[in-house]
Formats: sequence, C-alpha cells, structure tokens
Amino acid sequence: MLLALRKRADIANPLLFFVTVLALLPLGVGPEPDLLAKMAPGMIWVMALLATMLSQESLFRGDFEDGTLEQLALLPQPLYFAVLAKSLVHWIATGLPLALLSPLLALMLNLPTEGYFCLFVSLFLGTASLSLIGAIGAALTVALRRPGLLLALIVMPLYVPVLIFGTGAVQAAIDGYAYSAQLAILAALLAAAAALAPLAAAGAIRISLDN
Amino acid sequence: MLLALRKRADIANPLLFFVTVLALLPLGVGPEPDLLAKMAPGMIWVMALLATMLSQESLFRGDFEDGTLEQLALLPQPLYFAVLAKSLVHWIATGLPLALLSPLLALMLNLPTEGYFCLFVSLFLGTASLSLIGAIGAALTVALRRPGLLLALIVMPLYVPVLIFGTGAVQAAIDGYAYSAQLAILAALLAAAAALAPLAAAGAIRISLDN
Amino acid sequence: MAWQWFHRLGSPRWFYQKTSGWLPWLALVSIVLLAAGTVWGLGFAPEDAKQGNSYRIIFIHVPAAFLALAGYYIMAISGAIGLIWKMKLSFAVMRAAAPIGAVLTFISLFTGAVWGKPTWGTYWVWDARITSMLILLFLYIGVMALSQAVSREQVADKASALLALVGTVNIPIIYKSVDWWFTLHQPATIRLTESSSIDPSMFYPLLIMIIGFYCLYAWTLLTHTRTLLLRREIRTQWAQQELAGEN
Amino acid sequence: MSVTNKSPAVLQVRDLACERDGRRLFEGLDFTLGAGAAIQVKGGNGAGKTTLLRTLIGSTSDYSGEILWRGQVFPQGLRAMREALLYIGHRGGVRGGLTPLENLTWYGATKTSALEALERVDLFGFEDSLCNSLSAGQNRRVALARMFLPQAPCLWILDEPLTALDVAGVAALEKQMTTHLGGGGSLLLTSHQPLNIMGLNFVDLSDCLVEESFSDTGGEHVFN
Amino acid sequence: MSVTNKSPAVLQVRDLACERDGRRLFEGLDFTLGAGAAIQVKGGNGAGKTTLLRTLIGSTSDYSGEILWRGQVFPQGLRAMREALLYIGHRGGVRGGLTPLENLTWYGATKTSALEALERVDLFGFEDSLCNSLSAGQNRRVALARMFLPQAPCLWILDEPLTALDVAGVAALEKQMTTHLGGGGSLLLTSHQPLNIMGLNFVDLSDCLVEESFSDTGGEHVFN
Amino acid sequence: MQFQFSSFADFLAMDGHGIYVWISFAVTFIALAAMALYPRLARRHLQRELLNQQRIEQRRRKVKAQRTVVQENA
Ligand code: HEM
Ligand SMILES: Nc1ncnc2c1ncn2[C@@H]1O[C@H](COP(=O)(O)OP(=O)(O)OP(=O)(O)O)[C@@H](O)[C@H]1O
Ligand SMILES: Nc1ncnc2c1ncn2[C@@H]1O[C@H](COP(=O)(O)OP(=O)(O)OP(=O)(O)O)[C@@H](O)[C@H]1O
Ligand SMILES: [Mg+2]
Ligand SMILES: [Mg+2]
Repeated sequence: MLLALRKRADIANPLLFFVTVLALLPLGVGPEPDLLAKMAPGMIWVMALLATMLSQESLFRGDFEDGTLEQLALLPQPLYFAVLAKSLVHWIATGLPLALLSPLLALMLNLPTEGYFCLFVSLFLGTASLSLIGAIGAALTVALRRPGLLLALIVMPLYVPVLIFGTGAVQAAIDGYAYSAQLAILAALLAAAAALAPLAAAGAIRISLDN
Repeated sequence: MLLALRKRADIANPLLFFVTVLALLPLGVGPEPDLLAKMAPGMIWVMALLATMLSQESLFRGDFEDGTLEQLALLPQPLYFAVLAKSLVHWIATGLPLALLSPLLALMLNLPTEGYFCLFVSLFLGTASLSLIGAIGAALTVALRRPGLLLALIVMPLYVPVLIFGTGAVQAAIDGYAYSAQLAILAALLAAAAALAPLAAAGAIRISLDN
Repeated sequence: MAWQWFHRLGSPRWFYQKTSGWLPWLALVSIVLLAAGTVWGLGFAPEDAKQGNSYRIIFIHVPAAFLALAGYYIMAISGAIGLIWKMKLSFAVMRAAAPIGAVLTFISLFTGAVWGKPTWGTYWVWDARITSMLILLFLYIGVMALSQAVSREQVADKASALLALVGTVNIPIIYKSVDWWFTLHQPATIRLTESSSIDPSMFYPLLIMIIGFYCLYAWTLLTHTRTLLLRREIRTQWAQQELAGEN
Repeated sequence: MSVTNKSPAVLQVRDLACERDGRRLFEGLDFTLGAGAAIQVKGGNGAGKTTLLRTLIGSTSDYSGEILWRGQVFPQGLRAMREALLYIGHRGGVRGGLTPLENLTWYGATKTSALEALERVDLFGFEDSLCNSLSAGQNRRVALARMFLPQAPCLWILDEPLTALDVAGVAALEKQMTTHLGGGGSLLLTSHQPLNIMGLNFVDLSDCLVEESFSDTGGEHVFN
Repeated sequence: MSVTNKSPAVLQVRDLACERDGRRLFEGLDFTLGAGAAIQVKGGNGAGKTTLLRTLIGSTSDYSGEILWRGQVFPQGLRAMREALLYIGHRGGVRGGLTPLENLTWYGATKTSALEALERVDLFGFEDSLCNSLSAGQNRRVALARMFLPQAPCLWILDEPLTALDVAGVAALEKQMTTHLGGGGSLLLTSHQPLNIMGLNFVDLSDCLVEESFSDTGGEHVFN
Repeated sequence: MQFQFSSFADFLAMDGHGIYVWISFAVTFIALAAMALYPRLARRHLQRELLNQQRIEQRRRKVKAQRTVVQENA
C-alpha cells in the first residue's frame, strides 16, 4: 500500500497546488496586507480542503480501472483496513505536507504570528479527517466516468464541520482567546472519522463494484 | 461533438460546485459583510477559475481512454476544429452558466450593485479564454495516469492575465472608474486564445498520443 | 556548409566532445568573477545612504533575477528548436535549463524576501515584480513536473517544450498585467531604486557579479546538458566510454 | 441428479438465474465443480459468461438460486471461498504504474517466487519496466503470472484468460492449468477459443436460456 | 525485388526499423500491400505488431526507414492515407457513455446505415443501451461495426480485431473482410488466431529481428 | 577603494543588517553549489546503473544460451 509514496511527485503536487492557488488569491483580491491577513485563516483552510478533495479523486480510480480494486475486494480480509491504509497514505502525501508548509503560507498572507502554531495543529488534525471523509466520496464516485465535480458536491457538505472548527480555532488564536476547545473537537472529529469513514467507504466500494 | 450537452448533469455540476464553495467561504472567513464585499470579485473569479480547471481535467480523458481521441487524430481534418468545438462546448457547459449566475452570487457576497453588469461581462469573456487555455493543459496531461494536481500546476500560471484583468474590471466598476479598457483587453485575450490555444492543444494531443 | 554545421551541432556526441574543452575555463572564470564580486560587494563597496548595509544583497539578487528571466527564454527557444527541427540536443538543453532556472528564480525570490524585511518591514509584499517572479517559478516547476510525469523521454521532451513555448507567450502578458494591476489598486509606495542612479562604486561590483553569474549559468547548463545526454545515450558506445573514462 | 462422490464437490450451482436490464441472461443453471475438475463456460457474446463468473465470486448479489462452496450456501460460504480463490477478470488487475515484479509482490508473492513466475510467463528481462509500456499480451501475462506462483489458491476462476496471448503463451497456460488440475485444484473459465486441457467439461449458457421452450434443459451436470 | 504490377501498390514499407526503450523491435522490414490484398502481421507478444501498425498510421514518428502511400513518402503522404483509412486499435474507440447507435453516427454514419451495420454485427436490440453496460464482445462488435458501414474506406488496419469475439462473430468478420478485398480494398491486421481469408499473406516480425545474425532476411515481400 | 568596516565584528554585524545579508549570501551559494554539483552525483549514479545493466545483460545472455542448448538436446 505504501507504494503510493514511491512517487515523489505525488507529494510535491498537492503542495505546489496549494501554493499556486494561494498566490492567485491576492491577484484576485488585491495586495492590501490587512485584507489578506483577515482572510488568511479562512483562505488557507478552504484551499487545504480543495487540495485534499482534488487529489482524492484519483484515490481509487486507478485501482478501479486496472482491476486491482476488484482484487482488493476479493481478499478475505475486510476492506476496512485497506481503506484506512489508503487514507493514511493520502494524508501523509497531502495533509501532512500542507500542515508543515502552513507557516510559510501564513507569512505570505500576513497572518499575525499568534496564529501560526494553532494553524499548524488544526491543519494537522483537520486534514486527516478530510482525507478520511473524502475517501467515502471517492469510493462512491469511482465507477462513474466523469466524477469531476460530483465528488466535490458529495464531499463538500461533509467537510463543513471540520472547516468551521478549524478556522474557528485559528481565529480564536489570533484574537487571543483560548483555542484548545476547538482543537479538542477537531481531534474528536478525527477519531470518529477514523472509526466510521473507512467502514462507509468500504461499503461504497462494494456498491460501486457491483455494477 | 455536441453530444456532451446531452448530459444535464455536466452543466449543473460546475454550477453547484461554484455555489457550494462560495457558500463555504463565509464559513471560513467569517460573515462580516464589508469584508465579504471587498473580497467578492476576487473570490468569484478565483472560484470560476477553479471550477473551470477542475471540470477541464476530464475534457479529453474519456475520449483518450476509449480510443476516440486517437480516432479524432486520424481524421484528415485538422484537429484544430475539434479542439475548438470541444472548448466551446466546455464553455457553454461551465463558463456561460457561471456568468449567468454571477449576479446571484454577487448578491450573496454583498457586492455593490455597480459591479453586477461588469462582473457578468468579464466572466462571460474571461471564462471562454479560460476554457480555451485550459484545453492545452488538459491535452498535455491526458495520457498521464495521475494527472490530479499537475494540470492545476500547468494551467494556473497561464490563467493569471485573465484573472487580473477580470478582477481589475470589476474592481474598477465598483470604484466608479471606466472599465471598458479592461474588458477590451479581455476580449483581445479571448481572440488570441481562440486563435492560438486550439493549435497548441492539437499539438499537445498528438504528442500525448504518441507514446 | 552552414547546414552541415547545424546538423553536426545536433549530434550529441559531437557536442559532448566539443564542449569538454571549454568547461574548465568557464568554471575558472566564473569562480574568479564571483569571488571578486562578492568580496568587493560585501567589503569594499560603500554603504548605501538610505538602506544601509542591507543593500549589499543587490549583488546577488539582481544577477539571479536577470538570469532567471533570461533562462526561461533560453529554455523556450531551445524547446522550439527541438520541436521544429527534431533535434535531440536542444531538447536536452531545454530539460537541463528548467531546474537551473528554477533555482535561480528561487534565489532571487529568497534574497528579495530577506531584503524586504529591513527595507519594507515585511518579508512578503504582493508587488508586481515579486508576483510575476513567483509565477515564473511556477512556470518552471510546471515544466519540470510535466517532464517528470511523462514516462517516455521523447514524449516528455515534446510535451514540456510545448508548455515552455506557451509559457513564453504568457510571460510578457503576465509581466504587463501584473504591473498594471498593482498600479491600479494603490500608488506605488515602494519603488525599487533605479539602476541608472546607481553609483559607479556600487555598479562595478554589480557588473562583475552579473558577468560571473552569466558564466556560471553557462557552465552549469553545459554540465547538466552533458549529463542528460549521457543518460540518454547510455546504450551507445561513446557514452559508455565517456562514463567509464571518468574517475 | 445424484453427485457421484468420487471427489468432493467444491463449488455447486443450483437453479441459478440472472437477469440484467430486465433481460433474463440464463436460468435453471445447475452444475457442480469438483476437485481436480475443469469447466469451460460457453456462450456467444453477451450470453452472460462474465455475469456468471462475477456472481460466483460474490461480486454481485443480484441472482436467484443457490451457490454452495463446499456445501455451504452463499453468502455464508463466501468468506471461505474467497480464501481459496484466484480470480482474473477481463481487466487483469495489473497496475500500469508499477513494474511486473512490483505487481506480483503486491499480491503477496516473495521476490524470488515472483521472478520465477515472471520467467515462466516469458517476461524475463521485463521485470523492471513499467507495465504501462508493455504490450497488450505482455500485460496479460503479468496478470496470469499469478497462476505460476507457488501456493496458488485451489479454485481458479478466469475470464477469457487467452485474450491477447500468442500461441506459445496459450500453450504454457494450458500446461500450467493441467498441472493445477493434477494437483487437485479446480478451474472455471470462459473462452471463445478451444482449449487443450485433459478432461475439460463444458457448461453452455445458450442451453440455459429457457425463453421459447419451457422445458428443463436436462438435470444437473456433475464434473469431477 | 521487383513489384509485379498486377495491381497498384497501396502501402509500401521499405527498410523500416523501430526501437522502444533502446530495444530494437524489428528492422529491415520490407513489404508492399496492393489493392485487394490482405496481410496478417505475425509475431509473439511484445514483438512490435501494435508498434508497427501505429507507425503505419502515422501516430508515431519514431522510426527509421520509409513508408509510402501510393508512392508518396510519409509524412507527405500521410494526409492522403488518412482519408482512406479505417483503423481499429486495441482500444476500440467506443464511448461507454453513448449507445452503439450514437457511437456509429459519431463516426459520420447516417442513422439507417448505422442501424443496418449494427444489425449485421448482431447487436439488433442493443442499439439503445449504453455501451458501458454491454459485454466485452459486444463492445468490440460496436467498434467493428464501422467495417459494415457503406462507403467504408479502402485501407483497413486492424489490431487484433478478433479479441473477445465469439465464433459466429469471427465468421461474420471474415466474410466481411473477404467482401472488402473483393471490392479492391486492402487489409492489414494482427491476430494470434488463424484467419480464414482467401489469399492472406503473412509478415512475421520475428524474422525481422537481426540481433544475433546480421544477414538480411530475404529481400522484399510483395503482396498483391 | 577601501575596506568599509572598522573591525571584523563590524563586518559581520553590518549595523544590524548582517543577518539578512549573510543569510542571503549563504543560501545563494549553497543553492548554486548544489546546482553545480548535481551533475557529478547524477553521473556517479549513471555509472552504477550502467554496471548493473551490463550484469543483467550478461545473465540474460547466459540464460538464453542455456535454453537453446536445452532445446537442441530435446
Ligand atoms: C521577493 C522579493 C523580490 C523579488 C521577487 C524581486 C524581483 C526582482 C527582479 C525580477 C528584478 C529584475 C528586474 C529586471 O530584470 O529588470 C529585480 C531587480 C531589483 N530589485 Fe528586486 N525583488 C524583490 C525584492 C526586492 C527588494 C526588497 C529590494 C530592495 C528594496 C529590491 C531591489 C531591487 C533592485 C535595486 C533591482 C535592480 C533594478 C534594476 O536594475 O532594474 N528587490 N528584483
Ligand atoms: N510507450 C512505450 N514505451 C516503452 N516501450 C514500449 C512502449 N510501447 C511499447 N513498448 C515496447 O515495445 C514492445 C512491443 O510492443 P507492441 O505493443 O508493439 O507489441 P505487440 O506485438 O503488439 O504485442 P501484443 O501481441 O502483446 O499486442 C513491447 O515489448 C513493449 O515493451
Ligand atoms: N451493468 C450492466 N447493466 C446492464 N446490463 C448489463 C450490465 N452488465 C452486463 N449487462 C448485460 O448482460 C449481458 C451479458 O453480459 P456479459 O458481460 O455477462 O456477457 P459475456 O457472456 O461475458 O460476453 P462476452 O463474451 O462478450 O464477454 C450483456 O448483454 C449486457 O448487455
Ligand atoms: Mg465477458
Ligand atoms: Mg499489440
């Protein structure tokens, strides 16, 4: 399963995407530092969400097309662990580097320094949930010919709680309030996602395969 | 070629994507109307760009996988027109509805009313250029197994001028300046893209097929 | 006659053997120039009245920025030559130019950002020049990523050459539009010092550094290209001999 | 009607019927596959061969009738059957982004046994090229190399394994199948080409289309 | 060595050589395809058959040697040859999201002729189902239906057309090929199965691998 | 032309701007050096690869020869 990590490009691409889109933002919005600083946590989070979602589209697609997904489903072991492993690899390849990179992005968007640590932690926890939740959508759409935006539609609403608590934490940190409550909720979301999402995704895979 | 239009879902999906992401934004950034209004043109444009790009990934992919792209390339007619037609269809399915929907979105984001008309026209012209430029990226990445975010990386820098002039026009309109110059430039960009982009994309398709 | 020369230039082997002689000289010249320029610039050039000593970053910032831009054109032109005349050599030059250009762009961005802290009080501003430089970096990375993602070398060559070409069309547009976008939103509160107003005592070391960077660029491009050629021609006799002959 | 208990029944199918899109593909299908026995499912294009195989491996639960694995009815028997199953479908389950060697180790083979299997399907020298860049037949061979691994499972279900294979490839495959059967394994496959395997039995799906005539098509087939 | 001018040469190949990944697939390949003539390209898996066909249709420019279409060298002759070409590759060029009927009309057929062609490949009744949900062989039949359209081009290049087809399908195809040849058309195909076509000629790629021995493999083959 | 700083410590500090200047120069030269040295590493890698390749080729030839012998015997 860890073969996915073999390709360095798979790790670099989400990072680059992250940076590219964030570079476009000021182009669209204008370069005023204050405005940028106000938007920064929200923007970084929305972009993290997009990057996760976009890279997730191909999570099972390749496996489906060459028939390996079918072979996985035929294994006597439950599909749960396979999905969990895949999501983990996806997070290591996408969410983790994003979290690590977040201070740099925060710098570019003039985020107050109080928010850096909280941004990092919230991204660290949040993107893991995103990877797990996204796996459900990817599994549901794997048999479709043009999943493109359908995946987005399915997954976006599920992402909302993570987004809210994530940005909430960073906002609180910037404003000087305590943010451990939000982080705790993020952690709880992650735990729930780790337990339930692979289950749902495994079911979705079986449904997709049975066409 | 116009068979793409048969699928209503193809039209609805980018629209829904657009609306969902824009609905997420206030969640991420916070609901202050002033801040939203300031960001509005930029945000709408960046999201238009993302929606175009994401839906473009599959522009040639299906055709490539079932071998029809190869058959297209074998036709004695130049590939130019096929690409032009495909981009046109893509624009009708993505950019046009976005432009038509833009007043509604502007309303949701508290954009001053002076900007509405300009937003519509700039999106109308701009998204057409985006569809054409994106076709190059789609053609270059069609033969790759995991194009994922690579397409974004390739296409984003090429989108920059359109983005800048598009938001520039809307911003000028809001600030009460004349914005016809920007719109003229957008139109010129569109003309250039219509002439050159399909050519480049056709070349890219031939290169991609030759593996 | 001219054509013959042109075609011989396209032959990897000829190129490889021809350029071996130049390399040491280029390396020597660039090291001497860079060392001289650095010492002069850091220690002997006078302090800037407005910016103090931080301006000394200019001695690497500006040459790197020049070459980052020039490198893109070199890459795109050699890509175009490759596409039109199907020359293996120029594809190799193009592929070699991409990472070098990216590194130079990175240097100019990094030094600029560091320079920004003492002069503007912040590491990053969405200024026109800076933004267009960032996009240039993305263009370079895009070319590199594409060429790495395609598995067959010939296809990778052509695909990335095409992308480089398309990017060239875009660079002036980006440059203009970004410039224009910036000035529209707010008046330019930050002005880069005009190069014409620069004092000769600062200008000469700068000039030396610029020439040094050019030489270094040429040397690096040659060595990278030569290595790429070896990799591609690994099955031929001459390449195997060259490889075995080393060390 | 009675199973001659020369060898134990491995897979039994009783009165199986499938429909797709409201069209009956086959019905009243009865057969028993014993250890050491081989069945070739026959039928024209669209007769439902692939559908049958996918039903038997439990990928579709959209059927009527009974399927038994060693006497245990599906879906209870499914788990046990999967542990003994090697299925290779139309799509071979070969990852284009990996090399043949990596593909086989992904399926749990050790490196030495994978190399040996690749050698036996005549892919020696290609073990380190990407499968993307192999020819159609070579890709098929990578998929089929799983049959050449030691400790292969005992039930082989193969959907048109001969596609894209050249004559030498077909011969090697037939030989391996015969070996497998000799070792007490079972084999169920589809193919439009005739196969040269000792004691091959046939199930013809076109016999099981009871659309015009409502007569039963003749009891139960038992293949041991 | 001299072309017997019974019928004009349509496609000529002179001293063609291809390599992939630094491995020579074939070299010194010479043959001439005349009007009304058929050639089956032979060779084991990975011999380079697909590569040869893709070179001939101009999808790859990565070869050495000469290819001539009606006496005109590639790439000048490429355009003219494309106007007379029907190519069906490993991937059939069938869109899964369209119905067989729509697929054929996409290739420029009128509705009546498309219906007729579909009927002749025995897909009557399936013309309005999505190709996604058809079986492997039925999908192949949709691709091959282009050969049954009126005004089919005069040069057919087919890469393993028989894959996934059942016996009846193969017979229908052979009949159509014979008709095509009788009408002065030309045919170049690959297949691992023997074909029953009158006057079929063979080009064997394994003869063209001059790796060990450097001898020429025997002049030019001319097939009229 | 003369040295602009009164002491070496001064030279390092550069009126408090030293850190920026020195970091810039350090990063630049590290990057340039990496860029310049990369071909050498790549070459070393190539050499190893070539040797490996030749070994595989030899093995392949040996196996082929063995096989033909077996076939001729049979
Ligand atoms: C990340 C930040 C920066 C980037 C990307 C950047 C980029 C560039 C580029 C591309 C050039 C060359 C333009 C040309 O070829 O004409 C340049 C020149 C120059 N930059 Fe920067 N710059 C940055 C920050 C700064 C800062 C902070 C200063 C000092 C206040 C500065 C001072 C200069 C000067 C003096 C020149 C020479 C201008 C000329 O000779 O035309 N730059 N910069
Ligand atoms: N894109 C590619 N990159 C590298 N090597 C390739 C590529 N395409 C084909 N090859 C190599 O060329 C050889 C010939 O492939 P080709 O597809 O022509 O074989 P074929 O004769 O059609 O075989 P089959 O009967 O299996 O279809 C294969 O060994 C393959 O490894
Ligand atoms: N997902 C599906 N939805 C609707 N109909 C289907 C689906 N899958 C298969 N069918 C129908 O079932 C029939 C049998 O298909 P199947 O793939 O089992 O045929 P097959 O016997 O394997 O044929 P072939 O020899 O061509 O592989 C076909 O006519 C097809 O139209
Ligand atoms: Mg089938
Ligand atoms: Mg082939």
